[in-house]
Formats: sequence, structure tokens, C-alpha cells
Amino acid sequence: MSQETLDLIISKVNNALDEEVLVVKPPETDEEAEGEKEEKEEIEETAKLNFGKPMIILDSEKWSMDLAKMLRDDPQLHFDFLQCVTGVDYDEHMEVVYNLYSTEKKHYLYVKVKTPRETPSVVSVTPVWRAADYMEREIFDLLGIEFPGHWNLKRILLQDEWEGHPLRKDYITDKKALGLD
Amino acid sequence: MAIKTETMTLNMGPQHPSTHGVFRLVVDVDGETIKRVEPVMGYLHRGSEKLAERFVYTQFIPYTDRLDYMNAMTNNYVYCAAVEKLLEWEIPERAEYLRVITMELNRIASHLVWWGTYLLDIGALSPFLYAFRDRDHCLDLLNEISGARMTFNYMRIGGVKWDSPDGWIDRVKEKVKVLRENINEYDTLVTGNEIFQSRTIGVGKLTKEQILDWGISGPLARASGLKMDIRKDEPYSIYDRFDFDIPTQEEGDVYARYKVRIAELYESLKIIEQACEQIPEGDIITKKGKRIMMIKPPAGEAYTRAEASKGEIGVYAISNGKNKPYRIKLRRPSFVNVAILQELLIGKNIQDLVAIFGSLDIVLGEVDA
Amino acid sequence: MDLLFMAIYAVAVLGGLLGAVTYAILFERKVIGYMQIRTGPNRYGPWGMFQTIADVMKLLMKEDIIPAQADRKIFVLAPVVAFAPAFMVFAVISWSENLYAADLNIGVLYFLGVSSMTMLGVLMGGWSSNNKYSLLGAIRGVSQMISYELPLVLSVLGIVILVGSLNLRDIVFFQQDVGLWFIILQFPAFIIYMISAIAELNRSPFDLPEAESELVSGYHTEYSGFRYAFYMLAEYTYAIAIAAFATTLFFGGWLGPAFLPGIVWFLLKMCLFMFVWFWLRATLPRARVENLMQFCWKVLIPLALLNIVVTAIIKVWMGW
Amino acid sequence: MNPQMIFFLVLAVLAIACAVLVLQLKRISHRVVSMAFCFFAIAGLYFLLGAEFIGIIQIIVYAGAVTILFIFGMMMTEHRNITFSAHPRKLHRVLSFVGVGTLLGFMLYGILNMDLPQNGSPRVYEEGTAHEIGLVLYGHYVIAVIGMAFLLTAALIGAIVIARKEAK
Repeated sequence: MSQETLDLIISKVNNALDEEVLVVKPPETDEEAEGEKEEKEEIEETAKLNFGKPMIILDSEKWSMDLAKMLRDDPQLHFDFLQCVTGVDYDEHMEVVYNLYSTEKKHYLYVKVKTPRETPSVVSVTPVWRAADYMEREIFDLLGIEFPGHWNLKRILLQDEWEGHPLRKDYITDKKALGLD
Repeated sequence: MAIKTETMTLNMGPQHPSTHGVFRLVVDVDGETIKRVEPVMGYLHRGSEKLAERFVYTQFIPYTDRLDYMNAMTNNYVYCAAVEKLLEWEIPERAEYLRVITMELNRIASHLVWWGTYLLDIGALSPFLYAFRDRDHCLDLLNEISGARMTFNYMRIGGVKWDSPDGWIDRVKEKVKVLRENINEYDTLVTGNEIFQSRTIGVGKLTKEQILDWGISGPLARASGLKMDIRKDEPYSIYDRFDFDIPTQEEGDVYARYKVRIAELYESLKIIEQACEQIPEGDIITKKGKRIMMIKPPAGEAYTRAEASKGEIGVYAISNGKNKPYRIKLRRPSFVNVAILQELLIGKNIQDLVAIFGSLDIVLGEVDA
Repeated sequence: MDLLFMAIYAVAVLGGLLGAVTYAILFERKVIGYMQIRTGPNRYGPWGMFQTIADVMKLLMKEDIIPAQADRKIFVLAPVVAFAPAFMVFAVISWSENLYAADLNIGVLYFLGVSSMTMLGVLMGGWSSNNKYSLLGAIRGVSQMISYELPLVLSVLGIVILVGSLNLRDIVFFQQDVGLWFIILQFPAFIIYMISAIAELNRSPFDLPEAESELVSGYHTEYSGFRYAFYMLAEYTYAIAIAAFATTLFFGGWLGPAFLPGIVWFLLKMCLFMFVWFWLRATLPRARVENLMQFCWKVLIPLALLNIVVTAIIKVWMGW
Repeated sequence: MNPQMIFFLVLAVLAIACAVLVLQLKRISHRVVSMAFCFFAIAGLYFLLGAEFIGIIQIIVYAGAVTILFIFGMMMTEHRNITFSAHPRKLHRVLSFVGVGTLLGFMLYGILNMDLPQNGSPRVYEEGTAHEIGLVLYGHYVIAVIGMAFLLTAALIGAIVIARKEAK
């Protein structure tokens, strides 16, 4: 069932974007495994099943409000519930993960949006799911990812004067300033 | 001619009796009508997610206790379950039953605290003490099994820390009877009270669309007619073995939330009773789970969720194959639910603010993480 | 000589009141304590007898804080203004057949008029504190007190019509002559009186002006130390006054079986009233603002007017 | 000096002092409070004269209702921007003097022409008690009273209607 959902999502998203953005990794062969890095990236898997649930990986340029709207409004997908927004700092890039759920169809989707680490920026989905409001603010606060289109993007947990973004991997905890030293 | 009136900005909190912790609401009021609300939080921010990256997997369990300290068992559970999912471990039967019993007992305790403090918020003094009496029944039981009354640190990756002491299951059964009787009494005393109803019926209505839009879960969603309960939708642990209902209400007002929570108390009691009947003998933790430093989930990521008393609590765990998590994201229900305040409170008056805010049942430890 | 006697009487009543207020607070805490499955204060003295005394001592010894932004003069004056009328009304209360200060012909009117002045103290306190909670509490308090003043007065009018006098002692004597207390003759009026009295006193379930869950402490949020004590004193003095007034009007004042002196009966009946208020406080949640006003204007006042009309008709018809 | 005289002096001084303070004080809230005290003092004078009923009415209506109304108006509206200009215009000043002078003259004329009781023979005044006033109001002036009642009811309803419109 999940595989079907995944296929459905792939076709829908590719349709909406008008290009083959999502590709399922073909069965791995030894040759490819030993192939060069550049080659590998070309066929990098952008749609898969993760613990039995569909997961799609997109670049931040591809991820747009229209796509989010499509995911929510398409009668076959109908992802009306945004469960969780996670920001992750991988050393080479940053990611924002959206966990979507459909209360009607009872299916799930992970949307991973990759964004460059130097200028992390992912389109805000608050107009589509208001639930993203605080969660995006939190990610902005702790990871420093910009969300253009967010109506009120400012620090939420840390005070406004805080410097840096603690959840980044290269953040250095100033123990003295925190009174820990 | 309109009389020129002054709006004033009211800083409710961070020290205010009914913000239930260090939470601040910047409210612009015209007379008593609210024109603008801005929730301000973070006073209790401990950087839990950052801390998670510094510890071995097991070491983070006590930190989850401090999120929603009213309902720490579920937090424990969902974190352990997330790691177990990455590890793809099987959990011993008895451990699962103990997990369910403790989680449900904790849910009852949490709902009772809500019941008491909520009525305190709307001006009834006595229910608070009665609620705490019954909450203590639950906490005593949890204390016996875990050694702590609020921050249990009871679950382990692969099972639970302690087996139940002698006769514990029987004592649970006894207390369930007592609790059911008492809750029934409170139900008859308060639910029909006319003043209470006038304070709550039709106040703070949330529509289904708003619930979905704002990603609200738990009793709040169920009070608006959405039959959403992770225990049924995506049964985790062994919830599929029990016979219980998901209470829902259609109205979506404060009173509906109240009724949903009261009904959930009964359902939790039902689950505990069944679990106590069915609980098998056996191990309480997998062999591998005992070697704490050796827990190294394979690289991967997964979102795991569970139904806490406040709503959907989720953990997005990312492992890179080492013995420390690469990233732990905590989806805290209170944090998500509280966002609705800025929309919900506009046009209401101060008195309703308290009634509505209380009905959301947020815990600041969880909001601020 | 008269003046001296009056001064002595006033001081005696004031002393008695201070004691009464102290123990009314203890009584309240005990009553609510037992209703809430706990024992209430039990540390100082047997059965916690000295608890409130200790509390008062503490309040008196506390630092006197006046907020920097407060309107100093009014802030200082307000608790006194709140207390004075609550105390003044005791002039017309007749404790027993022989023990009274002023046999005022318009006792009822005096009581109602003077007691309505407490709201000035509330308003001054709330306004001068320069605190938004205080201000909101004061606005709520005053609008509530003004509204409930009306049913309170109207409920008493039925009795005045029947007795044909505004003198509180005449009212008691009338009840003695008829042999029935007004609680039976004027039962609807009694209910209206009780409800509006609770609202007048800002007691639960109508304690909106000091709703601690929303307004922190209402109009006396900024007060501490002995000024706060003064407000508390005013509040409880007024409660005792209202109880005394109700006893006189509806419970036959000092009337009662002869084995106890009149004043004891009077005090016992007052205690009963106080107990009912404490009981309600332990039982009921706080009412809504709109409901409170609607209830006053749409239910209590029409009912009170109806009661007056019916009473007048009966009076004329029966030829009393 | 009998006690009554002492009380009279105290109350009279209080009343006048408060009345002056109403004009002299800087803050509007202080003015309102001193106005309330002025009303109280006047009520006390009524009591002293044996007109208890009028005294109480003075407290209820003036010290109670009117003062509270003033304070409410003050609290609800933006009063901080309103300033009383320190130097009123000349014409303004002259006109005020003329007005006050005329009023004072009328009052003096009335007081001097009043049939005051002679010292030493206190006459008991029946006027001003509740009984008397009731008889007069509902006997001689009943039509006027009813007329007033209608007028006030109409005003009350009108006020509610206006307030409702504004709320919308």
C-alpha cells in the first residue's frame, strides 16, 4: 500500500513540476556502487520508502508553495495535517523535513527539502499549513534557516539578542557566557 | 460620535497565576476585549535537542521527562520507541504491558491535574484538591514501580527499567476502582454545574478546518469532531489489543474539550484494567538493551509518534551509526497547540482568555523544551 | 455626655469588629479547608486559633510599598475610604433590643447609601495603583457593585412597604408583632437579597473584581502590608455588615427563644450567613461577566420589582 | 460651643476647602476625589440640620452616582492629553467673574431673605424627612414626578439604543 502511495506521489509531484525530479533508485549493481562520486549523485535516490513510509527528497528550488498546496489539495493525496517540521544540519547542506499525514486517507509522507548551508532558505509553508508557524520559527531560531513568506519570522525560544544558532553543528557553546564555567 | 477610548497593553505573565508557568501573553485590550495577542515563550528553554546530541542514546531519557512533566511516561516511551524503530528491535511482551499501564496511569494523572487546575482557573477552588488527591493515587503507583513521582525515567531502549513490585498489579486494579468511583463523582458534581457551563459552552470554538490547519492534535482535535487518536490510527506498542473508544465531541468549544478529557479518563481506566488482566510473565527488557553504551542504531532516520495527554508527541530521530544521536527533534504537542492562541483569542474578553488558555492544557516545560 | 458615649460605643464596636474579622477569616479558612479535604490552619494555637492574628502581625510588620508610578495620595487614601463606610453602617445596626447606637428613622436608606460608598475606595485603589490588572478589577468591581445595588435596594423595599418604616428597629419589632420572620413573608426578596449581597461583596461566585486567575488580585494587586490588611478588613467588615443587615431584615434581628440573650442570637444568625458565603466559595466556579450583568438586569431587577408590586397589592388588599 | 457647632465648623470648612481644591488641584483624579469629599461634607451638614433623608440622598446621588460617573468617564476616555490652559483669555475671565458674581448675588439675596429660626428657639423642621417628602412628591407634585419618570425612562432607552449602535 505504501509503495502505491509512493508511486502516486512521485507521479503527482513530477507532473506538477513538469520534470523528473523524483526518481526511485534502480536496484543497485556492483558497478554503480564502485562508480565515481559524480555518477552517483546523478542517480541519487530522491524517493524511497523509509520504515515503510514514503519519503521524497527535493531541492529547495523545487520546493514551492504551489507544490505544498498540491499535496494538501489533491483529492488523492490530501495531506491535510502537518505533523512535524524538523531542521537538520548536515555538514554539507541543511535539510528541512516535513512530516505530512492525511487524516482521511491515513497515509504519511516525509518531504525532505535540501538547502545549501551558506544561505539556507526554504519557502515557508505557513499559508498552506498554519501549523508550520511556530515550528518554522523554532528552526529559524535554532538553525538559522530562512523561511521566505513567513509572516512573523523571528526568534521564538531564544531571546532576540542571541547570537548564532545553537543547533548548528559548528556552534560553539560559550560556557562562560552561560555561567557554566 | 465615537468616544475615543484607550487600548492598553497587558503583559500577562511571565508571572501570572493562570499562565501555568513562565509564559507571557502580550495582550492588547480595549476595555476587556482582546484586540491582539502575542505569545512569548522560551523562558524555560533548556536546549533539550542540543543536549540530545551530546549524550549516549540512553542518557537522553531523563531529559524527555522534563518536557511534559505532567505526562512524562509517554515522553519516555516515544523517545525509546523512536530509537527502537531505528534499531528494529522487538520488545518483550511484559515490558509492553508495563509501558501501557504506566502510560495510561500517567495520562489519568495528567488529565486530573488539568481538570483541577482548569476549574481553579475559572474560579472553583475545591476541585483542585480533589483532583490532586486522585492524582496522588496514580503517582503513588508510578512511584512504586519507577522510584519517582513525576520524572520517572522508567522506560529503557528495549524495554523498561524495573519489573513491577509484588502485588503491584493488584494494587493497580484496586485503585482503578477507586478512581472510577471518584471520577464519576466529579463528573456528576461539576459537569452539570450551570455556572461552569455558562463559562465554557460556546467559548473558544475551534472548527475542524482550524484544527487541521494549525496541526492541533489530542483532546483538542477530538473535541472538534476529528476522530484522531494515534492509539487507534497507527497503533503503537500493543494498543491494538485493547478494547477502548475514542471519545469525540462535535462542538469544539471549551466544554467539549472538558467532556472529551473526562471521557478519556474512563477509557484509560478501561485500558489499564484490560492490560492488568492480560499481562504475561517474562522479560522486561531485551538482552541487547541492557548494554547501554553499545546501543548504536544503524544510520537512518524515522519519525515516531505517540498519543500523549496533550496531543501528538513525536520524535524525529536521525542516527549516523554512532552511539550518540545525530539529531533528535521533539515534536511537542503543547508547542504546536499553543500557536492557535494568537488567532483564537481575538475578540474575546479577558475572562474567556483564561478559560480558553486553560482548556488548551499546555505545559511550559514542553513548550520551551 | 452623648458624644462620649458615642465615642466609647464606636471604639467598642471597632474593637469587636477587628476581633470578628480576624475570626471570620479563620472561620472561612477552616470551613473551606474541611470542604476541601484538608484541615486548614492548625499550627498557631489550638485549632489554629492564632493563625490570623499571626497573619495580621505579619502584614502590619511588612515593608510599606507604594509603587513608584502610583498616584501616591489616592493610593494611600483608598483603603481608608473603602473601610470607613463599611464601618459607618454599623451605626444603625441594633445588636439587641437595648444595644444600639442610633435609632435612625431612615436606617435602611442610611445603610444602603453609605455602604455603596465602598466602591469609591475600590475605584480609587484600582485607579491609583497604575496597574492594568488593578484598573480592570476596579472597573469590573464598580460596574458590578452599581448594578447589584439596585436589586439589593429593591429587594428590601418589600419589607419597607410592609413595615411602613425605614427604621431597622421598627422592622424587627414588626417581625416580633407578626410572629413571623421576613424570610417567610418575603422569601423571593430574601433570595434576591442574598444573591445581590454576594455580588456586592465581590464574593465567589461573583468575585470577578478580584478573580485571581485572570486579574491576579484585582483592584488591590499593588497593595501589600498594612494597606492590604486595611482592604481585607474593609472587605470582611462589609461582609459582616451585610450579614448583620440581612439578619435584621429577614431573620428577625435579635429575636429568638429566651434562653439565650438577644445579642447571641443575632451573632449566631450572622454566622449562619457568613457560613453560607464560605460554602458557596468552596463550591462554585466564577461566573461570566456578561452573565452576571444579564442576570442582574434581566432576572433580579424584574423579580424584585414584581415582588414590590405584589407586596404592595397584598398590603393594600389585606389592609395591614 | 456645643458639639453641633464644632461639627458644623469642621464640615463647613471641609466642604469649602474641598470645593476650592476641586478647582486648584492639578490631577483630574484628585479633583474628582476632593469633589466626593465635598459632597460628603455637605451630606454631613444636612444630617446636622436634621434632614437625614436629604443627607442620605446627597450621599447616594452625588457622592455615589455622580462621582463614580465622573471617574468612569475619566478612566474610559483619553484624559491625559486634555490640559487646562493656564492663561485663559481675557473675555473668558471677565465673563466668568460676571457669571459667578451674579450667582453669588442671587444666593446672598435668597439667604438674607430667608425666614431663619432665631437663636435659642430651635424649631423642629418637619420638612426634609422621608415622610414629608413622600407626601409632597406623591401628593402635590405627582404629575411632575410621573412626567420626570417618563422622561428618564425615555432617556435611558435612548442611551441604550445609542450605545448599541456604537457597539456595532
